[in-house]
Amino acid sequence: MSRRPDWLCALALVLLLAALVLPVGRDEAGAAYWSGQGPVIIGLAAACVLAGWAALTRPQGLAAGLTLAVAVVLGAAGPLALLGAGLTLETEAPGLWLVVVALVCLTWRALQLLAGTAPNRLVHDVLVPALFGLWLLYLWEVVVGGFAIPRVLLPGPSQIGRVIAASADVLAQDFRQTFLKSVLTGFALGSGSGFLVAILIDRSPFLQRGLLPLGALVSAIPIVGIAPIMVMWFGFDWQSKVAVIVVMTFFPMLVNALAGLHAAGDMERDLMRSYAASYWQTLLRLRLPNALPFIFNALKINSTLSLIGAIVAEFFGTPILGMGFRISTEVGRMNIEMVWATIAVAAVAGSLFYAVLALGERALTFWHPSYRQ
Amino acid sequence: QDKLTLQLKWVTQAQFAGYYVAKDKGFYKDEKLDVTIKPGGPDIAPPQVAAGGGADVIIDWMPAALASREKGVPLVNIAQIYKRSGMMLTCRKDSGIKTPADFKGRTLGVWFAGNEYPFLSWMDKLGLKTSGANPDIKVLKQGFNVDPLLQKQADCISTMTYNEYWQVIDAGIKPDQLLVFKYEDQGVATLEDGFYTTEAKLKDPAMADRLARFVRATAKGWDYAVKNQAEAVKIVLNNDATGAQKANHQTRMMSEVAKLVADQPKGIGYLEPADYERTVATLLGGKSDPVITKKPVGAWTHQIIDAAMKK
Amino acid sequence: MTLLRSWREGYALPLATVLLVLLVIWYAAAVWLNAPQVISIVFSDKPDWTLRELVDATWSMERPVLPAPHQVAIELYESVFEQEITSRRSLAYHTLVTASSTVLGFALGIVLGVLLAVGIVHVRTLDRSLLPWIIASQTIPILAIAPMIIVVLGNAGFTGLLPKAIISMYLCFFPVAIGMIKGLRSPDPLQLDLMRTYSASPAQVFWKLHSPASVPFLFASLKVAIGISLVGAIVGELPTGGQEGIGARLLSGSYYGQTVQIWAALVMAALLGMVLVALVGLAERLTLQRMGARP
Amino acid sequence: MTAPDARTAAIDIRKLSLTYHTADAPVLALSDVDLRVQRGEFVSFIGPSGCGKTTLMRVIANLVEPTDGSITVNGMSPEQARLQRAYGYVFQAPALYPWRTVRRNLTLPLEIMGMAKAERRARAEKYLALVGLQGFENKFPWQLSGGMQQRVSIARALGFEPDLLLMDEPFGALDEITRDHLNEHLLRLWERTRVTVIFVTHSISEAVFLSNRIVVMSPRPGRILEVIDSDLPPDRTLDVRETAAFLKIAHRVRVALRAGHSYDD
Amino acid sequence: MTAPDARTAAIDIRKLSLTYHTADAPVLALSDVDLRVQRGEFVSFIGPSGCGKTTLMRVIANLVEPTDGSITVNGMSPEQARLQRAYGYVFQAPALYPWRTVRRNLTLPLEIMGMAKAERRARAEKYLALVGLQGFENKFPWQLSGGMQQRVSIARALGFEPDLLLMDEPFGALDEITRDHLNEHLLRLWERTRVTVIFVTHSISEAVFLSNRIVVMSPRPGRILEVIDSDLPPDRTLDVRETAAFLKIAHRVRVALRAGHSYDD
Ligand SMILES: Nc1ncnc2c1ncn2[C@@H]1O[C@H](COP(=O)(O)OP(=O)(O)OP(=O)(O)O)[C@@H](O)[C@H]1O
Ligand SMILES: Nc1ncnc2c1ncn2[C@@H]1O[C@H](COP(=O)(O)OP(=O)(O)OP(=O)(O)O)[C@@H](O)[C@H]1O
Ligand SMILES: Cc1ncc(C[n+]2csc(CCO)c2C)c(N)n1
Ligand SMILES: [Mg+2]
Ligand SMILES: [Mg+2]
Repeated sequence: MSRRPDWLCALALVLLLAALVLPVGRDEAGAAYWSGQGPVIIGLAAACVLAGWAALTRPQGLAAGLTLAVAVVLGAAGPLALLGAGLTLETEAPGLWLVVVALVCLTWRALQLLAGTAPNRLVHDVLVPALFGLWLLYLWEVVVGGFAIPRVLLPGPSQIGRVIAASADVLAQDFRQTFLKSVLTGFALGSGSGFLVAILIDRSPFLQRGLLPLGALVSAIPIVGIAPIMVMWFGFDWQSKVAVIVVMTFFPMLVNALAGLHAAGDMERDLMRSYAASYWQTLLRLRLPNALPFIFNALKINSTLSLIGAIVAEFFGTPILGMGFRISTEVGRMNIEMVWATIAVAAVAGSLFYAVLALGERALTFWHPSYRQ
Repeated sequence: QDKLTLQLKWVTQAQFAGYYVAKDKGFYKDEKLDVTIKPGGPDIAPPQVAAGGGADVIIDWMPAALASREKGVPLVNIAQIYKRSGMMLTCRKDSGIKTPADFKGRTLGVWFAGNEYPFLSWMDKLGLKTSGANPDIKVLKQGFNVDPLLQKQADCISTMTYNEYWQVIDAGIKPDQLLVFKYEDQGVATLEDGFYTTEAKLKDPAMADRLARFVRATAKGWDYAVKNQAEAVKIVLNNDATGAQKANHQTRMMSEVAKLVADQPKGIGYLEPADYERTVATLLGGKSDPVITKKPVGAWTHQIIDAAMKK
Repeated sequence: MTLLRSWREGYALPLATVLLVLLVIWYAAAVWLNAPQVISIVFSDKPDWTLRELVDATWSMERPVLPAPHQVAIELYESVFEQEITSRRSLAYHTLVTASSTVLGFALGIVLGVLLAVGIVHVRTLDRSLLPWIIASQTIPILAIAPMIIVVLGNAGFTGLLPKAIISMYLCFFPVAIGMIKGLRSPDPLQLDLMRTYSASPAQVFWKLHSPASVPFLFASLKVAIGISLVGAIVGELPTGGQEGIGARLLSGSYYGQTVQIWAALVMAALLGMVLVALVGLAERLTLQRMGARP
Repeated sequence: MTAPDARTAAIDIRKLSLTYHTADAPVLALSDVDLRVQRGEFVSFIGPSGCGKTTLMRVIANLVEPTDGSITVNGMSPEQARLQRAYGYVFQAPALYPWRTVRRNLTLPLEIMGMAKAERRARAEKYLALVGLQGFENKFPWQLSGGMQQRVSIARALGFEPDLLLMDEPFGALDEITRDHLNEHLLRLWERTRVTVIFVTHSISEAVFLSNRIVVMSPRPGRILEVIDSDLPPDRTLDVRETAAFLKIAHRVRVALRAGHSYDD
Repeated sequence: MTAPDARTAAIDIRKLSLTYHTADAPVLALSDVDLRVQRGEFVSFIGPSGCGKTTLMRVIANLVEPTDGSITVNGMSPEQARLQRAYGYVFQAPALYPWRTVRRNLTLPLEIMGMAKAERRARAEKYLALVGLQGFENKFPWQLSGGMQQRVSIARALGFEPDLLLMDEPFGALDEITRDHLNEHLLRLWERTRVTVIFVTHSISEAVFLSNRIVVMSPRPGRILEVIDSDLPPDRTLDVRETAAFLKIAHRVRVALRAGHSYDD
């Protein structure tokens, strides 16, 4: 373990110290300083001490990473307190922005330490991305607040969070309409029919050669064009959304499933042939298992496509609920927080959907080389 | 020349003929203005553009502007272009609807994105619930066109006197197969196309001067458009970037729009405080789902129009 | 003889057959879907219509629910060949507008995707912390925030091509980044060890090993990305329905109930997509050929 | 099935030729091959890379059709033989299915043939023991070393007890010691069961050690250059490789091989 | 560089051990290895699969750090030796870059070392001729047979004329005839240049044929079981393999190997 100082932490320390003597905003009385901001100065001092400690001793490992993360949290309270203090910030607050830059440095080092620890699913797959995500939200909040960006252009995460809490019932209603009714049904129908057709035309190279280029053509059609037509054909309610999703998800599944069915190696097939196995035996015992990674690939693509499809289709006509409806109407009502709240719900739902599929994939295709160490 | 940006509420069409005419005929230039007209679209919210500084003046409907004002965008009406409302509900006769009382249990198409406020207060006035567990009427978020009526997915849809109504007619339905309820006649009319700008801009004397010249030239533009409708339509078509507008439709729109602009003895753009009060009363009338919760203060000014009239 | 075989084993015959079947279904569907309106509106004062008249009427409506194929073909022909290419009424003009923002967005997406991939492959912290959020970013319905992007960028003075290109970029950087990450990680340990035995510098390892190894993966994702980029450009044209591009045509067609125009724009979008994918495929073939790929 | 006294030959190949039709020029892989293998024989094929050994195996297994000439397997056409599941084929690579455990890989052909579950399990036990892999039943293929995988593949082919065993370089990927070990095992097994074995190898000493007869093939187009008989004692062990008799046969094979080899592979 | 008279040894390994730390249990790959190789020697390593031969090579090449013990290469630490580009490494597989032509694969190390273009081309000509691949300069790797690819890889390692050549089963993937052919070539080359060669093989006869000294290793954890000297005539040809002297050494190697082998790979 070398004892050269850690320049990144040293830089953070210097920035923090410099910030302590610079103004952090302006009120009627003139420039304000950290010293006048009450107890948050203690957090900043603690962050300084920890940054100095890290700069000098170059600590390694999980504990050090967590300690630096704590330093960041302690320091981060300062800028947040300023946002609510009624000061003019923007360019009047170099002390505020220096602290933010210093915290960026410290966060980076903390993430580096955590990411570099011994393999650990909890730390690497959950803790590090979660910290990073929280950090992005924090920066968003500070920048939006600090630069006084109009709420109707971009609200901060805290405002969005408040709206999520206050409108939970409306969001839940929209979620039920869009996700549970449209997305899940459309996803199941589109992926399912794509898979069935793949099995059906698997034995006909003729149909495959006819249908696959057509698939390329259809996937080149932007869904936004299909949505108004489907609304016209299938009405306003969730049925037309399902139709849009089916059109969008059918071909990715067809193409992937066909590729997967043909992915078995020559030798693996010859083995089945040498056993004089029937078509269905070969399908069930060789080709379907072999196609699973491809099928999951399509399912993952389809999960994001179907969410997008449902929301877009709702732009073109819907009963007065649903996530797409909410987004498009609340923009008109200047209720931008509600728009972002709905987007947040969509993103969380989409990520969870994706994660569930990824876990399923891991469980069913555990044998695939990409999952082996 | 002073630069000025105008954000429209919708795509280029005869609804906005006056502005295009003023630009093309050089009325703005005469006032030493270099005006940029930004077309809108279904998902462009003009107040958002104004809040972000993307436009100096926007065209919007008063309900939406007042709602935005409550949401923290300090919009002020500086001129009211349309005297009357062109909104109506168009129903098929074969649906059996004869009076607004028959709406109960029906499916009605409504535009959202800020256009739904007058409808909601109308339904409130009729005592019909539009949301909640057991709504009295089924509301559809009406899309971009009149298909729901043609395909009988809705019993009535929202139309403008100058636009969608004629699309229904073009689709082959005869006027006598239709029944229209004009918002004007139902006493729920609210003010439509007007100029709005932000309080900050109004405080700047240079900008206020620019706006006054703009309003003056615009009035001239509308006056010219109403008097030379064929030429105005041609100008609109020339400015349509999509190339999708049809001359016959725009001609009809021009003549309908002319009726909405007409009849302003104090000059085009003069906001009658009484009209404003009526709009506010209608909006505040909504009990279940109020559009605005309290009487707005400072939401309009005659400062600009007065300056414009002076010269 | 070979011609016969290529006809039998190639794509021409199957594709033609499938297309023919599709065409028949399409015509039938046009009758099926349009008949109710024809009966209730066109024939409302002509109750003694015959089937023949009904079919004719459903295939020639001005505002059909589903236009017949020949109507779309005629509309395409008229709007492409019977207009000046610079005219706003020319579909070719709008296609060019969309194509240019697609290409710009595609280029931006490549740059962003490649930069992210290089960062993620070389910086472990980025790999652990950023990658999950890149996946999450794609679950945000871009279509929902497209209008806001257009407005915000418009306020910052960017109008026209750039805002649309940014939306394209947001959609298409993802496949590029994912493919590139795969590609940059594709060299096997042996190929890396070889570089180590030469004590090559990190830059040399990158330029002589990682980047050439990633090229096939990059092209595979580019073919996906260009299609997505087109969708992005069209989505970017929707909120400002009053301006140019295929998206604007779709929207105005939809707004004025001109179904035929919508379908023509749709077909045009699909054709544009195919041409763009084919161009990327061509670039792929040429590049990989120069890099010694098997034919 | 003890002695090569059966009336029909296990394999009878006459004037067999095979041309692969590829995009550019057709490839003549086998030309005018004549060969007769008695039941219970152990015949090795040796020849330079690309000379058509695998192709010949695949013709026997009815995985590819000859262009010309005739062939019978156990007196039937290769297709009939395949449909009767008359042979077990060990490919050059293990060709195990990664999603099946060792046991379920082994019972795959038995499942396809419709054998009852209890019997399948018993068979699996028996043949896993034979190749020394007891205790690995529930492992997945990728959890085994290359040599162990190859042994699973051999056990799978033996498991349904075919009359005819086709083995294409089964030990190619193994180190010399493991290979020696398996060579001895295979020889013992063959002595016990006297199935017919067709064996492809690149190793001269392996061929000499295992076989009754060694077929030396020429480079493309594959022809039979020479068939060399071997009469080493049946109960030979690996030490036989240092005897003069062994070396003499090995030398004959080497000379025959070199005669046909062109050196520029 | 003609005779092994240099003051420092080419390689000096003392009490070297290496443990791989894996997710589950640590793997002791090398244990207490002691070895000294003089400049100009040809030393072969032989041992069962997984015994640590490759690991030892990689330690010498500074591709992995030993856990314990010391090692010098040409009197320096392996890292210094690597940074001075003191050795050429031929991996078990050809490890050619598929997007580079034969010539550009050959000049890759020269490019990295910053050699001028004209000189690089000259070197490439020379070493391609040495391995008999003139005329293939502009082919891509997949257009060559396995043996030709391996020869390119050998030419690449020779091309920058290192003092020390590390070769890890370079002929493992070739058929016996081609292998013999390349064995003879390598021997001639070594006689001419007298570079130090460290050579890993699974083939006893290859080891005996090529080397001065044969190091026999035990199964994991890799230890040196025996070091066997070979004193076959320097101008030997392949026929030497049938002489008694050869067979005696080969037998000694085989016995040593078998002693350490546990049979369950
Ligand atoms: N499917 C095919 N299409 C075209 N040519 C083929 C095909 N399979 C094999 N060949 C060619 O036929 C010849 C014989 O191939 P085969 O695989 O039988 O050789 P082999 O003797 O088994 O070689 P090896 O020892 O390398 O396994 C080779 O030249 C090969 O290139
Ligand atoms: N990166 C690694 N991580 C963990 N264990 C390893 C690693 N590399 C090698 N080993 C283990 O170290 C031991 C020695 O491996 P090594 O590759 O040196 O064997 P080898 O003698 O070269 O074998 P072969 O003849 O099969 O090439 C083996 O048991 C192997 O499983
Ligand atoms: C989502 C949405 N759909 C349709 C309209 C149509 N519309 C209602 S009023 C009006 C005239 C604008 O002043 C137009 C075109 C809209 N605004 N928003
Ligand atoms: Mg073969
Ligand atoms: Mg090795």
